[in-house]
Amino acid sequence: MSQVSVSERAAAAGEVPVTRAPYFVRRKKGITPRSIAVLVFLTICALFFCVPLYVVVVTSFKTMDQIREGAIFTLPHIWTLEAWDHAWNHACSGIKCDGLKVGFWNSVSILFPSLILSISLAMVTGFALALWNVRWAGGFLFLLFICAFVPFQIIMYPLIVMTTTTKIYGTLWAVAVIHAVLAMPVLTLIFRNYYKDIPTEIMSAAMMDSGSFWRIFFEIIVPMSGNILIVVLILQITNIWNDYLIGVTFGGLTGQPMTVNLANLITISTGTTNYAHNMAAALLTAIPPLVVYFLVGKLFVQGVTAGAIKG
Amino acid sequence: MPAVSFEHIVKRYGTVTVLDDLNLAIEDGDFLVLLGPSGCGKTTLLNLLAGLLEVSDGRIMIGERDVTELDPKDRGLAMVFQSYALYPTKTVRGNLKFGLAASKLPAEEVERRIAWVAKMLQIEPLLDRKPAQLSGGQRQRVAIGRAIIKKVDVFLFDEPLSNLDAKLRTEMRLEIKKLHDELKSTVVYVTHDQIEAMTMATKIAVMDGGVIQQFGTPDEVYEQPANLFVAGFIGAPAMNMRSATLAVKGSKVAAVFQSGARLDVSDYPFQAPAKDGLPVVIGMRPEHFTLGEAASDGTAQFSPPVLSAERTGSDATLYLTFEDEMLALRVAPDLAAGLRVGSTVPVQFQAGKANLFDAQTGRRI
Amino acid sequence: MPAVSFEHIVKRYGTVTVLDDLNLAIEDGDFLVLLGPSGCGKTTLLNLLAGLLEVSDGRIMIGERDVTELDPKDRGLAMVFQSYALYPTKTVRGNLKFGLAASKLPAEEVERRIAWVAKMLQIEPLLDRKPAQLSGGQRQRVAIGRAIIKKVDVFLFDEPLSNLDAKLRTEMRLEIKKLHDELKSTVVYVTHDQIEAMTMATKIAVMDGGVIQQFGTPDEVYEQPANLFVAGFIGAPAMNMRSATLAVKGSKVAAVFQSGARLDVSDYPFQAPAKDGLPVVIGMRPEHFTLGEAASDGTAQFSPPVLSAERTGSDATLYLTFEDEMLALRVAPDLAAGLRVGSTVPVQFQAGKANLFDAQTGRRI
Amino acid sequence: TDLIIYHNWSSGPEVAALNVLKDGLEAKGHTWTDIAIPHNTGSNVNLMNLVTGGTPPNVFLESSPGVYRDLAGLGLARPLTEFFTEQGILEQYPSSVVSSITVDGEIMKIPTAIHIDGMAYYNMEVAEAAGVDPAAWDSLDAMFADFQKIRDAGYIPLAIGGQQWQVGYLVHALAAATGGPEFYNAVYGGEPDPSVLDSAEMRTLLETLRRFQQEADEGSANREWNVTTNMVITGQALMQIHGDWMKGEWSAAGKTAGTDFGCIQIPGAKAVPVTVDSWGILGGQSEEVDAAELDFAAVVADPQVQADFASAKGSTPTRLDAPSEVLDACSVEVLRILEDADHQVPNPHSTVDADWQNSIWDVVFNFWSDPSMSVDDAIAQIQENYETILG
Amino acid sequence: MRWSRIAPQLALTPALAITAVAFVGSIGWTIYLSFTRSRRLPEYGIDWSEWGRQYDRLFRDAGWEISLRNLIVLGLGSALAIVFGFILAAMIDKEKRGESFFRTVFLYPLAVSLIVTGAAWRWILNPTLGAQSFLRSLGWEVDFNWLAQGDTAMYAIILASVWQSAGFYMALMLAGLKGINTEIWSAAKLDGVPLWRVYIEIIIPMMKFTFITCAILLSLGVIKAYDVVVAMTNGGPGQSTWVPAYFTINALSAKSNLGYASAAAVMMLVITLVVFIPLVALTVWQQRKREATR
Ligand SMILES: Nc1ncnc2c1ncn2[C@@H]1O[C@H](COP(=O)(O)OP(=O)(O)OP(=O)(O)O)[C@@H](O)[C@H]1O
Ligand SMILES: Nc1ncnc2c1ncn2[C@@H]1O[C@H](COP(=O)(O)OP(=O)(O)OP(=O)(O)O)[C@@H](O)[C@H]1O
Ligand SMILES: [Mg+2]
Ligand SMILES: [Mg+2]
Repeated sequence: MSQVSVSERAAAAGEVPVTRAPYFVRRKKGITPRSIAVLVFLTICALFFCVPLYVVVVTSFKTMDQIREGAIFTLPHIWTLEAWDHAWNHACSGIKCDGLKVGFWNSVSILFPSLILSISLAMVTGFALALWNVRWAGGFLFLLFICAFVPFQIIMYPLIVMTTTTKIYGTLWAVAVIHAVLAMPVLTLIFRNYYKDIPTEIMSAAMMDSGSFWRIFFEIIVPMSGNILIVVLILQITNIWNDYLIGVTFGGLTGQPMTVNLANLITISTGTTNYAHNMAAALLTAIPPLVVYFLVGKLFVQGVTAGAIKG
Repeated sequence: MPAVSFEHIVKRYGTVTVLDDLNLAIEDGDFLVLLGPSGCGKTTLLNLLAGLLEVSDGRIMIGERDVTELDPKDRGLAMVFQSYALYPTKTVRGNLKFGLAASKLPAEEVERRIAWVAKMLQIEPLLDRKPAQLSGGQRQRVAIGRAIIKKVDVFLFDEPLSNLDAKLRTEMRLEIKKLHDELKSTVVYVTHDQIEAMTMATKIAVMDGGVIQQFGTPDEVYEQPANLFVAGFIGAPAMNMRSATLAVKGSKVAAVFQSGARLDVSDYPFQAPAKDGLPVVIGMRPEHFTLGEAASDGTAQFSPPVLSAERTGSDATLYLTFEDEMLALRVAPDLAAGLRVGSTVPVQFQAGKANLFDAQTGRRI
Repeated sequence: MPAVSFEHIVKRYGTVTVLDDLNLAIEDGDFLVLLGPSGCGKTTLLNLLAGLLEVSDGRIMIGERDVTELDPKDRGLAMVFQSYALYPTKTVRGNLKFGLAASKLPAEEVERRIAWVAKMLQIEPLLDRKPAQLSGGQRQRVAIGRAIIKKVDVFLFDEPLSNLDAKLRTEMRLEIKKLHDELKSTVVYVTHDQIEAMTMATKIAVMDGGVIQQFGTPDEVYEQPANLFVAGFIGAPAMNMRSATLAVKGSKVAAVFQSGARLDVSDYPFQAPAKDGLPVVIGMRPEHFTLGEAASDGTAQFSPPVLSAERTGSDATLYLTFEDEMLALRVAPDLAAGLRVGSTVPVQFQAGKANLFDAQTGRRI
Repeated sequence: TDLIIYHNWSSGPEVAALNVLKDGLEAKGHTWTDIAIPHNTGSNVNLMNLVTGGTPPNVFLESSPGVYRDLAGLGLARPLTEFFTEQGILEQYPSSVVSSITVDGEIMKIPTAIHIDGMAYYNMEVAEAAGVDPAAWDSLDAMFADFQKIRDAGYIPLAIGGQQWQVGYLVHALAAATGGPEFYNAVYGGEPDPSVLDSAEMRTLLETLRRFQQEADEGSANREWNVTTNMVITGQALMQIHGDWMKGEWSAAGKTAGTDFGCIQIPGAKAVPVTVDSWGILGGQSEEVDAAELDFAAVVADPQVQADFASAKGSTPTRLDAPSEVLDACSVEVLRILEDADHQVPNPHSTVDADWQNSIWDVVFNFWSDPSMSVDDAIAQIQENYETILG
Repeated sequence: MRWSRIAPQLALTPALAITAVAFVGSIGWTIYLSFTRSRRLPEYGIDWSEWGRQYDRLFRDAGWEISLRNLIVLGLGSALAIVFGFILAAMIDKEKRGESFFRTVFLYPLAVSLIVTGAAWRWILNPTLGAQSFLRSLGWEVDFNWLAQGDTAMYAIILASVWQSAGFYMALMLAGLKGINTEIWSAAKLDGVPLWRVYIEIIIPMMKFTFITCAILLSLGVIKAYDVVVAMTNGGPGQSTWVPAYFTINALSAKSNLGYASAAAVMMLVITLVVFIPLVALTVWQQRKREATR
């Protein structure tokens, strides 16, 4: 290809006008074979990651008749929203057939208090541990570290008894509070690690300017926690929303989150299983965290990259 | 404008003692520069004064007040930090305002002060920007503003210019000096940059290893370094040091180098009578040499070979080999240009400008 | 020791053109310093030469070879990075060895070279340490070692000293120069520090905004800056710049300042005949002033008021107010000491050392 | 009065049956508040949490005697002996029902429905097509002998699901069928007898189980019970051997007992285990609540409700005097079987220690899932479990 | 007096109280219970002649042994998630094209509860409905019936957990990779070192810290793994996919044996400590080293 033709073509195509022909003819380097191999591999992996979601989505739009044919990867012959409607409005849990929407609102009302509780508690604690001089901070930190690793099972029964004696067992509050308690050590460590990286000079300046714990916290530290808040928010939202064990253990009468409803629905051991209903229900349960991910997932990676999570 | 004094200060981190029985007192309106190499304890000392660290022992007085046990905000001082330490999420105005957080002033007074500071530091157009939108020099100004807005009498600066480029550093240096003149406040200023120390201080405390090596005016420190450390630390290119022995003959005192070369140091203001045979170290500043032959009195004469020459723009440094070691000379650039490596040049030293140190103790004699 | 030449280099990042039609050729054994402010494209140019970036257009020659399309490892050059880029998980020996990874040398030869490099750079005792266990200067040495072990003819340095403290910087500067003398290799060296540039280079290319502003020897660049940018960029304290208009009267040429003061510049080596009424900028280096009255020819005389004086140890900078702006002068420290702020001093300028620039184009005239 | 009803029923037929009770309760002027707990989530722990948490339900579907003992320990038990004797209902219950609602000599539960845990339900169409008559089998051997014929005809002879509880139920049904009441009670009674754990009966039981496992089709692993049932309903398989609650599925699919499907007890069974779905009520309540709770008991025990409930859920009424016109062919068969008091044993859930019962499930499910596990291994494990749990 | 000393301590009291009561106290309580014969409700008497009976039983329980073995298998298998995460991160990092797309795709499983996707996975692994029959219909004779056999069911669980967590490790690895000085890459390129050698000899050792962090998080996840087992196999076939967390909940609910469940929980804690104390010590040591060289 001659120099002239390059510029002619560019001009003809109405691209940014090339004022001058290239000085040297250069072999146009396309995409290298290695890039292609990598992209192919990544695409295959992406497909693998998408398979379950694909199956769930596709199935939720199918009719039972088609599902019985067995081919799980085919697209629906007839797209129907019946399953979604059923799952949301009519699915039964016991003799109440109000659908998942009940559990959905339960989940929402669990989510917000426990988010607020767990994050505010962890922020304050992390702040105090990271940036203030507390003699026993080291010991406490170590204790928190151990607690972060404690399997839930070992404290489950005592927690049940504690919530029952405080009369919150079986309410949304119990679930919310237990979430907050269980998340406290890990979140505190995350916040503490993050705050540790705030330049000590800023803290020194604030100490000289104000010296008030809460003023510094609210005016200086909280506004600086953007990155980490996003990361923690995403982690906590997905954790709390997807939790099953705590919901089923502490939710009791009225405090059952959506996942428990879902489990009721899909693990019933009698009756014909309506897979479309199940999958629609599963999707409905998964939508909120998925939305959060797709909206702010980028920030999540950014936050992690900014050092939000480390040993 | 109170005096500040440190009395028997001890500071330990765990088992490491960083400062041990340090005493230092400065007067009203002094501009004290704490100068020393990295890790010598400058920041530690400053933070003790600010109350950001607690002393392990000792007492800190500001004016008549014992502030050792007070919270930082109650000590009546303001501080400017190396990395500015501006609150990144607040605007310039917010930063200034927060500087007054502890003082509970009425809103108008706060506004008045902001206006005053902004005017004085010429940052009025920046008041609504965030620190990230400022240049280095502007940030530095805001940081200073946040300190002076408190109208306290003691200002602390911890290497406030080290993040700036050379040009800005020169400008800000002048400005801080001007401010000090205007506000007539007491300043404690930490740096490891000797140019800063020399140009700004009214008093310099040279520190090393947690110990104050010399405390005096800039000229004293430059011209009469109290010991080898100070002598070597201050001046660029560094002072040339050579071992020698004193040879006293009546009122004549000469320093005999290892090679046998002699330098007449009779004019040197010995603090105690010179002892014959005392091993000494002679310090010679690069700018006290002159090239060329001249038989005038009181100047020593050598002809060492040229090692290399460095032209640095406005002047040049010539490196010669003398007594097997490198000798640095400040010369005019045009003089340096003519010299070839390996050739020898005649060099004179103004013996009156020599510095003599006891080789054992390192102290000035 | 081949020559290196850049021919019509264009480099775009996306739609941003960083270098546009840049040409530069240096000769065997040259020590080229690329000097310029941050972001001017120095690193880009170096990376293009190293092959770490691809040119958008143009050709790069090393000796007789067109290397534009070659892989970095095949270009026969070695590079020292600003942050050293030592492999932190390998010992010094491993780092050196890794530098030879591509060359597939027999093991003894590798050992021989390691020994040679270690000896030359005096890092023998460090061979089994990890980079983390080394001091800054030692790391720098290892980084250089990893480059020279390849025995290539072209070395690239990207701000290799900017992470070191002043003292070490001076030492390493000398060492790199010595190495260059010994190895007789071609060096391309990037820095934004003019002292480095002035002291090390045989050729300096001053860059700004992706364009080479001046290419010449250090002396040329310092003494005959090609334009206002170069003039302002090189020298500390910076060259004093003042606007003026030329007044030509026969063979006499004078520059008339805005205040009416005149400077006789008849001796100035005009590149083209001076035009009457041409607006110019006059650049005066701080060291070309002298204090005191003297009616000798060719010197201009002013008596501006003193703004402030800064003693920096070996010399002093005097700041005067002249033409409403600050004028910096280099003076001897003892002279500066006697001056009071606000008093006026008589000042002379050696008109022969003036630099004249066309005020419109910024070019030297 | 508001009653909180705790249960773990959620399938269509179960819910329909609950609605029968609900209607009855509401007819007496009470309201029904529902708490449904999913299966497989350790529902009785949850119940005790509610109780200790101070928010106990008034009525709970619970068979395990341990729960009633714990409630008694908390002073929250509500014995019903008096209530039942006054009303003279006890005589109307088959003996296995009475024994299963009795805890430590007191009647604690209200029985609602009977199921036989081991019945074979077969698809009559398939039987015809394959040319076999399940009703004619008089022993398991006779049954297995026909399997090849069924396969040849293109059907799976026996649909079996692969979940722990399905295998567990099959085991105790087989224990009763092959071992007889004495053996059964020695294993699943209130006081298990270790000597039978390594007996000929036990060996027969395990060998039979192995036989069943080998007859299972490829997809049986993990297969849910309802899916398994549907294999029979849709005619892929001839029959399923499990609790007779599968009748609910048949009815839901619109099939009729006796014409579309047939039901028999396990061929040659020496006894059948009977599940009695029963409710407990909470003691220590105010008089008003107590009265409402007893109203609930009365509703459940009402013969007409019993009949309606049974037809909805696919179970058999607990009362022998329930109106028989609503009974289908299978219920009739069940009642026929239950006429013989010596031919029935209670479901382990209502008699035996949960830990022990669960440990048997673990072992037999392992035995089922691992074809290389020998009968001796299984027996050794059961014995060991006995030592650690009850020894 | 110095208010700055008191304020933070006050702010720490809630956290301290929670730690003391909900964690330390509860652990103590559970340990105590593990020595009793508590069944459905706690009994506080300890029979000192056989205080260790729950542990005795635990160590003889075949189910517990299986659980422990599975824990190791799951740990090793899930480690694939780290490897996989690293490979993905390395590829995404090198090949900038599509970075945000791939990142999102690999990360989304983290957002979805396994209770939800377990259903899909079970279905995909179902021999008659799922991938096996699909692939066979394409003419590939594959055996993909992992859930049916005890010896392969763990693979299915590993598959699901790798699927779920690989994206998370990828994100961490990506952060680690971005932290590597670009000059290191340039240096390696100039030195002409093959890419795989750069990764193995330089990059991976440099990311030690990230790997340790991942290992800690991973082992934490493995020890706590419960949802994935419930969703995929509910412990079956047989007890072949039991893990300690499942064992504990099973002992509490199905066996209604609080004392036994407590003993199992205590053993879980012991395992956690045994796994973590070295890992944590390693991290702390690394951190110290790193800070020392700064
Ligand atoms: N928190 C700490 N724990 C232990 N040692 C410390 C701590 N802070 C400082 N040090 C040590 O105390 C000594 C003095 O530190 P300081 O920060 O005062 O030095 P500096 O003179 O300000 O140095 P620089 O010029 O580098 O800022 C150093 O040796 C340092 O290692
Ligand atoms: N990858 C990139 N994409 C877009 N722009 C870039 C990229 N790399 C560099 N640039 C731009 O190219 C210009 C030249 O960059 P370069 O790194 O060469 O500067 P430099 O002279 O080395 O500066 P410094 O002294 O700060 O290292 C800068 O304006 C920079 O913003
Ligand atoms: Mg410091
Ligand atoms: Mg650069």
